[in-house]
Amino acid sequence: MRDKILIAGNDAIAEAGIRAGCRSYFGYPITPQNELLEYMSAHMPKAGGVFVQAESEIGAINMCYGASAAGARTMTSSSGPGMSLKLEGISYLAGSDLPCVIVNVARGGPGLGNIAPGQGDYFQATKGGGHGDYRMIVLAPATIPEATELTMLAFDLADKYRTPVLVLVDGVLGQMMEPVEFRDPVDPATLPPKPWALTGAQGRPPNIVTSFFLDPQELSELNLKRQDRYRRIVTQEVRYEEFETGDATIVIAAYGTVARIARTTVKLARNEGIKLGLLRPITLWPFPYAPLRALSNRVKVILTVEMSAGQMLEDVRLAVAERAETPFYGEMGGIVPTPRGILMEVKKYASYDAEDDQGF
Amino acid sequence: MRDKILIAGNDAIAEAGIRAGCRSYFGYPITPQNELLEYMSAHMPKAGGVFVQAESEIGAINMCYGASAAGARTMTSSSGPGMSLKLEGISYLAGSDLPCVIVNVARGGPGLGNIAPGQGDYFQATKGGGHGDYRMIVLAPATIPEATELTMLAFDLADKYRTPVLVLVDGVLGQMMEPVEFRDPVDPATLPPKPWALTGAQGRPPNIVTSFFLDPQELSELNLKRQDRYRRIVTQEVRYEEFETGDATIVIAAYGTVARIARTTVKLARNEGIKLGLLRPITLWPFPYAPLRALSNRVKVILTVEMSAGQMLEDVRLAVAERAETPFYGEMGGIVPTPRGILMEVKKYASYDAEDDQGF
Amino acid sequence: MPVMTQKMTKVFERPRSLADIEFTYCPGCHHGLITRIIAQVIDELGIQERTVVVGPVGCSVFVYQWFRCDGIQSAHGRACAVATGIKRVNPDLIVFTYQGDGDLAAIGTAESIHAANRGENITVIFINNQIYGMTGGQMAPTTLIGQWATSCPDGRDAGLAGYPIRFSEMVAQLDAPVYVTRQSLYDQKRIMATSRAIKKAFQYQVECKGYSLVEILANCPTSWHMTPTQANKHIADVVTSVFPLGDLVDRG
Amino acid sequence: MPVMTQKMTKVFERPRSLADIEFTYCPGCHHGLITRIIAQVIDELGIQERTVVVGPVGCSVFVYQWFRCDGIQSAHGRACAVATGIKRVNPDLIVFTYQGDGDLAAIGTAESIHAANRGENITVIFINNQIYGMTGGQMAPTTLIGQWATSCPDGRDAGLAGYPIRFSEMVAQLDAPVYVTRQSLYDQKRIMATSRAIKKAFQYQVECKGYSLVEILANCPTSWHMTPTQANKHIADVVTSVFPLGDLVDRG
Amino acid sequence: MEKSVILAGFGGQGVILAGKVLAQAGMDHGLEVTWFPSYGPEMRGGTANCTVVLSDEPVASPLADDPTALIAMNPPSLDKFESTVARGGTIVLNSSLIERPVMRADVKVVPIPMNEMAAKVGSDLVINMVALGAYIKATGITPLATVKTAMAQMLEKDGKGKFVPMNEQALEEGYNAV
Amino acid sequence: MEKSVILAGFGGQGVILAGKVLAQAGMDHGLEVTWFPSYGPEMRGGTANCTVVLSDEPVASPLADDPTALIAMNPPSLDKFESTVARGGTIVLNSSLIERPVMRADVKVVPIPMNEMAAKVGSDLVINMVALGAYIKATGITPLATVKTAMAQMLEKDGKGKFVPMNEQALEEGYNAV
Amino acid sequence: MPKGMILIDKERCKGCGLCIDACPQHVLSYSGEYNQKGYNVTWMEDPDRCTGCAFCTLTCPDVTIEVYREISPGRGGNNA
Amino acid sequence: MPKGMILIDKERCKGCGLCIDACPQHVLSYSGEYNQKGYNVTWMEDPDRCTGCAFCTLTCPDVTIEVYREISPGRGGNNA
Ligand SMILES: Cc1ncc(C[n+]2csc(CCOP(=O)(O)OP(=O)(O)O)c2C)c(N)n1
Ligand SMILES: Cc1ncc(C[n+]2csc(CCOP(=O)(O)OP(=O)(O)O)c2C)c(N)n1
Ligand code: SF4
Ligand code: SF4
Ligand code: SF4
Ligand code: SF4
Ligand code: SF4
Ligand code: SF4
Ligand SMILES: [Mg+2]
Ligand SMILES: [Mg+2]
Repeated sequence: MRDKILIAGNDAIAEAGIRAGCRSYFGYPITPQNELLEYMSAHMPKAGGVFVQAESEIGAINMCYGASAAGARTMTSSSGPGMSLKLEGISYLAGSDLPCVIVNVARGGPGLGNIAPGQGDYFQATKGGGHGDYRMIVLAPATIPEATELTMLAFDLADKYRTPVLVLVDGVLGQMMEPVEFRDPVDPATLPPKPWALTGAQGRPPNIVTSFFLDPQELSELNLKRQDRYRRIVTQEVRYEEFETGDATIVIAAYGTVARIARTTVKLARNEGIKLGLLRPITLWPFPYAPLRALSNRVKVILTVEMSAGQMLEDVRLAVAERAETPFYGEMGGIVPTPRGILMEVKKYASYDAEDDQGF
Repeated sequence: MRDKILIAGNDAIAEAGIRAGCRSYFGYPITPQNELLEYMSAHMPKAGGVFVQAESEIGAINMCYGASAAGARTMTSSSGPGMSLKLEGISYLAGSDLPCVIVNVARGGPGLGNIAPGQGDYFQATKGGGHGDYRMIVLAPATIPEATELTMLAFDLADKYRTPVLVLVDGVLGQMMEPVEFRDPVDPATLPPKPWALTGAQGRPPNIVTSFFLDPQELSELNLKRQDRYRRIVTQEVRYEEFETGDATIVIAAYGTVARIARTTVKLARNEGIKLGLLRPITLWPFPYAPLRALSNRVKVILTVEMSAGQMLEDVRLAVAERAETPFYGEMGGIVPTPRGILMEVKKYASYDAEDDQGF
Repeated sequence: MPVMTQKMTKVFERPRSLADIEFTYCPGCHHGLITRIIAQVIDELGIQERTVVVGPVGCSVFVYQWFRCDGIQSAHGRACAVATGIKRVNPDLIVFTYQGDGDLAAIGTAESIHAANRGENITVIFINNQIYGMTGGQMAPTTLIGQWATSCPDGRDAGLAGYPIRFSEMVAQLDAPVYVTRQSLYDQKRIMATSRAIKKAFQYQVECKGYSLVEILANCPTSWHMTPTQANKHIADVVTSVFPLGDLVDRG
Repeated sequence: MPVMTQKMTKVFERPRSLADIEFTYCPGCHHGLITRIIAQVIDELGIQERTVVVGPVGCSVFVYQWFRCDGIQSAHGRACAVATGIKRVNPDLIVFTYQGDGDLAAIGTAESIHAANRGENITVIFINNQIYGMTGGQMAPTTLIGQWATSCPDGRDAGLAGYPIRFSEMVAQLDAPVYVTRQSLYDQKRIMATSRAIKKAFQYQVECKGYSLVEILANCPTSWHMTPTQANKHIADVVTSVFPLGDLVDRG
Repeated sequence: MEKSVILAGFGGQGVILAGKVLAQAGMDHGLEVTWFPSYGPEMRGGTANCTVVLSDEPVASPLADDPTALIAMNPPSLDKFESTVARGGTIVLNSSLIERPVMRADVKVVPIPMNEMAAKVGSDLVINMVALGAYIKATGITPLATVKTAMAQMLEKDGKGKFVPMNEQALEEGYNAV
Repeated sequence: MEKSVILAGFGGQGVILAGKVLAQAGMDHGLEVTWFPSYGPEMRGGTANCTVVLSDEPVASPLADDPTALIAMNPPSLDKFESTVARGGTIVLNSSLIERPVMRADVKVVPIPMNEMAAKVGSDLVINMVALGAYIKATGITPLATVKTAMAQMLEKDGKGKFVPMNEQALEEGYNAV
Repeated sequence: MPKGMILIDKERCKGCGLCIDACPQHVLSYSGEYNQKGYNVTWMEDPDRCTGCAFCTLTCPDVTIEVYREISPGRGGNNA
Repeated sequence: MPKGMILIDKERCKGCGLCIDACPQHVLSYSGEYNQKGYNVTWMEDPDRCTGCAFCTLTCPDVTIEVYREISPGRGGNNA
């Protein structure tokens, strides 16, 4: 079981779901996520689980809503247009305090866009694309081994906080193969019970799952409780990685595929004597404001790099609060930045940095 | 025609749409927006226009997509759950550079929530709830006369920038009646032509409306062009109102219904000697960062008040960049803050303010 | 009121599965009656402790409160998808949806049709009152030609808004459904027939036979601007001529 | 190649309405053939300058490029809603959608059914190849029982995934459609019949008669793992027995 | 000066219309006004209410947490809103249906046997105008004539012109009862 | 040391599998590897490609803007990728189909008549292994034995064990042709 | 001596009148009495004619009616 | 002397073989020649038998075939 195997991201995430004790998957095809659904169609039945190819992403997310309400670990996946269609359902999951793991293998947008990798769904993921006040935990792996770890974690967090959790990757991570050692599978029978689940009102009063509260006072109280829960998540679940930030004068902020590429940029830059570091948010929500804030007190430039027009950038700027420069380098439409391309961008600020250093 | 009439917000917005030369409306019932749709069902045919009650919000937004592509001024409206369902379509409109006016009469969320007024869809509206890199102009009136003005403006901006424009009100503004003097109607025949529209390839090469560009380079270029357009909007279209900010030491940031209530708070506060002001964003995107930034250099506290858990708050903090305190007061679930309720919140910081003043 | 004599025995009381809460429905609304019938069927089949009610958005949005069963509220139109999720992960549960015509036959068309086509082993109770009751009486896809509604103030015009959709007939075209029927409640006989139909639908589910759909021609006195008495007559005289009563499929 | 003699005349050339661009389809794919037929009908009816093609998502996502007509790409499944929007604001245009079975009969179920039920004066060309071609061969709602697909690797199991949906039969239950037909392309005779059916559907639109749907049983050699020749035989022998050919409604 | 009134009663008692008439009259009288209804499925419960605010400067909130007046047309309305009325405010109540006394000592109470008075005018349907007449007299907020005009205008717009005289009479009855 | 290779050809030429075999072999050889395919409807166009990166430290990008090698199995592949190959890199090309010369002077060119050699082994279907054999010889990236094992393992997993010998022979042919 | 009898929960009755229509014996009518919610509730205008057939309760949308019937040895249970 | 003749756009032909099946005269077959895209394109193996019936082109999904026919005074136009 602990063998290293070469596996594609989509397959690995699906396998990680099954190993996390998930026994129900509901999905709809969309590139570049298809293999995840296909893996589930082959392996879920073998694991004694449920696979349903829904009539649409709306069908799928609402099947998840039902399965989750019935107490099952459940999962769905999609990309761009399909993610948008799931948002009403996600808002319902959040509003009914239901756990669910959702995977977005992101592509180029807006509209139909294309099927190449993208990070233009950051806002949608982190600022509650759906209606109303809710948040989702958003996990953003940068490698396939990490994607398997975070997918398994996603199920635990979802159950713990009774909230939907999004695993956000892009077409690169979904499609590429990389060696992975899987963790041992979890036996669903050993998972903590869910006393709130719909299992039949036998020997207990009926359980109700709803997000509907006509009375403003009642809805307000539930929302406030949920916000408390969110605050707990913010305190306890921030995850990030710093790389070579110790003596850095410039730091790149990047997540997912871009972060793994930027790691190489850091090495290239250091070979050239540029003190470059990398801060990689692993949880996009809750966002690692504190470490970025700390960095912003001692570095001159925090360069955000995204495959988007600049979305995480807003969170970086919220953390930095103008204590450091916060330039942006972005690619869109499915163009994946290269280590050297990022380095060129870094150098624009490195000169500035060198200049400044002379002053001291 | 210039008579003052007592009219409900939903009716007034519908009427303003027709007066703006809009001759096609596609919608689906949802409280507290129903009267807008009903008004259209009665008055659009009389104006020689098209009214279709769609099978769903998804149907409606995609009918708008078609109508807009065919060159028509077009409109839809919804609330909460229905808005979430429209997001794929909105992303398509943005990705295909199509004008469209969308009205969100916002209610309590998340999930089914309730039908009472809310402002929990700010993120969805301003941070592109749908997938991919796009923005929408978001107009947030605080009174019904202003709602009619801004609705008419929305059509002009939508056509000018070829972008969807959202008019964001809440259940209070949708349901209440207030006296309105309408502007004269626009004759649709006098509107500028749309050479890109689908009118039949007669005497010209075919026009194509699409957001699909398989080649990353091509999609990237289109996205960059769109971002340029967005920058133009940011430069030219920011709208806001300041009230009693001249000598203020505390300023409330609030929009829509909350802003009209906060106006009274300002008066109450000033009666008690508290130098309170109000900054009211009228465009939520583009957001009035600059005036807030300017204020943040001279006031101590900018208190954001919303009917949400704190969404516009992030934009306020981006503008303020820790130059002033940025506390938050929010109500959720349909509870509408009162002038005195806000005043109580203000006073928490007013004492601080008075103390500080002594120091100078 | 007469005093009860010792010789009398109670022949009708509130079904046990019905919670002791007042309905939020308007006077005379058939939603309440249907709820009572379902509760009674649940009692009769002894399935209260394993039944899950999947509610819609519509006047019956609170349906999960009326039963002493587990319940869930679903997004407008998506009840059949929600029911699918529940039933698939726990086939021992008896799962039924309760949906209005706007919910099931407009926004929920895809979910309703495909749950039927997959032959999910669930029971769908479809309340066709030819109107959007909850949102204030707008046109539904089932609204009759010429019928007034707040979003067709001149009456439904087939040229502009099409025809009343016969959803059950469409579902009857599919291979999977085991029972599809249309019932009504306008008199005692129809009420009894509806009771039997609902019982059969649940019975089939208990026996794992598959998908069933019970459409019920219901009233909405409020939006129709009729008294409940007039509304019953309207159903008998007019509505049933557009939506014929009877079984469309019975493969039990 | 023989040299042309003066006595010969060109009897078939590329339809004028067909743009001079190569199709992106796989070898032998019926999508190309259907496109050619439509272009020819547009030529014959002389409507090229007022036709708008509404494309889907699917292998035919680029359909708007193939015609020398205005065109629009629509969100997956929503072509009928998009067509409604266009046609309603400009009834002089001839508007047709071109949709796969995933697009029209799965995700687009609600939009497809309700455009039909409203009787929109549009033409719907429905390419039923029993598979999701574009995304790599997943099961469609039309996939046959036992048929292999990447998301039913053991073949479609009716117990788990239901039955191949006969969408045209459902649409035929509605009152508004004027023409609903199912055609195929597996031999010369069927190709000609399909051409006539498409022409009739457009003709009815030109005459403002209302909604028409032409379902075409098409191949997907790639996802079926067959040669185009085998695929044609499969359609003739197997597919038509599940999806019977012929007119279902003709109220023209 | 800002005055706010909540009109509350059973669904059929016409409080929504009475509120509109008051708002229209206020507007005609040169005041700033807003009108805000209870809306949505609450109404299924059989009760309805609306809030009218009249002021000489722009109205802040069309809702009223502490209205300066309450028109309570049935018992549940009094139960629900009695405690919200501002000190020194006014409660006009329908003594035909409300038997219990008002608990508050700091408000002015105006009991009117609205059903009886409406019946006297000729129809249960005009109790809303009886109530409105009483209210404007009790608070002096707008002249009776303005309200009459506003009422007539509204009924005529709805094609119910023939009911104007009866409603006028009801307004007068209410007005004179205070 | 990071080596990247783009394998490109017609849909049926097996470049996707060849890339996977190479990645598996690299992994078995103790290297860090990634494999990344062209995906989606591009493939309808009749061409396919994938990128394999082999390195002794974690791989940054699985895409290669300037691959250290290109395996071009047909003319369009050479046209598309020739210019991207890094200076000093290697182009293994299928001289059976590619008639034009490589324009670049700064790369090593390894022309292999892949179709003919595959035909010699017994099937067009093994030209991918011919190409792979030539590539590993030309670049020395992994031993032939490791590649053979990886190939065998993959075919067996797919239930195509009976084709292993033929593919082995093809690998050898390619290897020996350089 | 009536064969049947019913009990109406007045506070739950919404005065819809459907039970009045349903009663084959014309036992029921509006009482003219209004409950707390303002509904004119029904009552047994002619209780002696009640057969305990339960038609009224089977029609009542608000499940407000309990029905009692004389024990007749020949017929068990009920048809409700 | 053949009655008909066709011209195949070789670079557009995808070698699907459907025209081969469609030709009632068995005129067509694979040429063994590969085009730039790698497809084995069809050709008129037996051109003399071509009647110009156009079955091939009416079947071709890639619209690669032009058809010519002898002018026969009795029959105008085409059935395409
Ligand atoms: C996505 C979404 N769209 C619209 C609504 C508003 N809505 C609530 S119920 C309803 C229709 C109710 O009609 P029906 O299903 O026929 O039920 P009825 O009230 O007639 O019993 C609508 C449109 C909603 N809650 N969610
Ligand atoms: C909302 C959304 N969901 C999913 C997809 C992915 N997708 C593209 S085409 C397609 C199905 C194509 O199948 P079909 O409609 O049968 O057309 P075909 O390719 O077979 O011609 C899917 C699921 C998408 N683009 N958008
Ligand atoms: S509005 Fe109609 S459907 Fe809704 S509760 Fe009232 S009568 Fe029943
Ligand atoms: S995948 Fe199938 S439907 Fe798509 S182009 Fe290829 S053969 Fe045609
Ligand atoms: S039980 Fe029968 S007879 Fe008695 S009141 Fe009811 S319906 Fe009438
Ligand atoms: S049917 Fe029920 S609610 Fe209606 S009047 Fe009779 S007892 Fe009252
Ligand atoms: S025209 Fe007819 S005879 Fe000639 S090649 Fe084509 S199909 Fe064969
Ligand atoms: S049908 Fe067309 S594409 Fe297919 S082989 Fe014949 S000429 Fe080529
Ligand atoms: Mg209804
Ligand atoms: Mg298909």
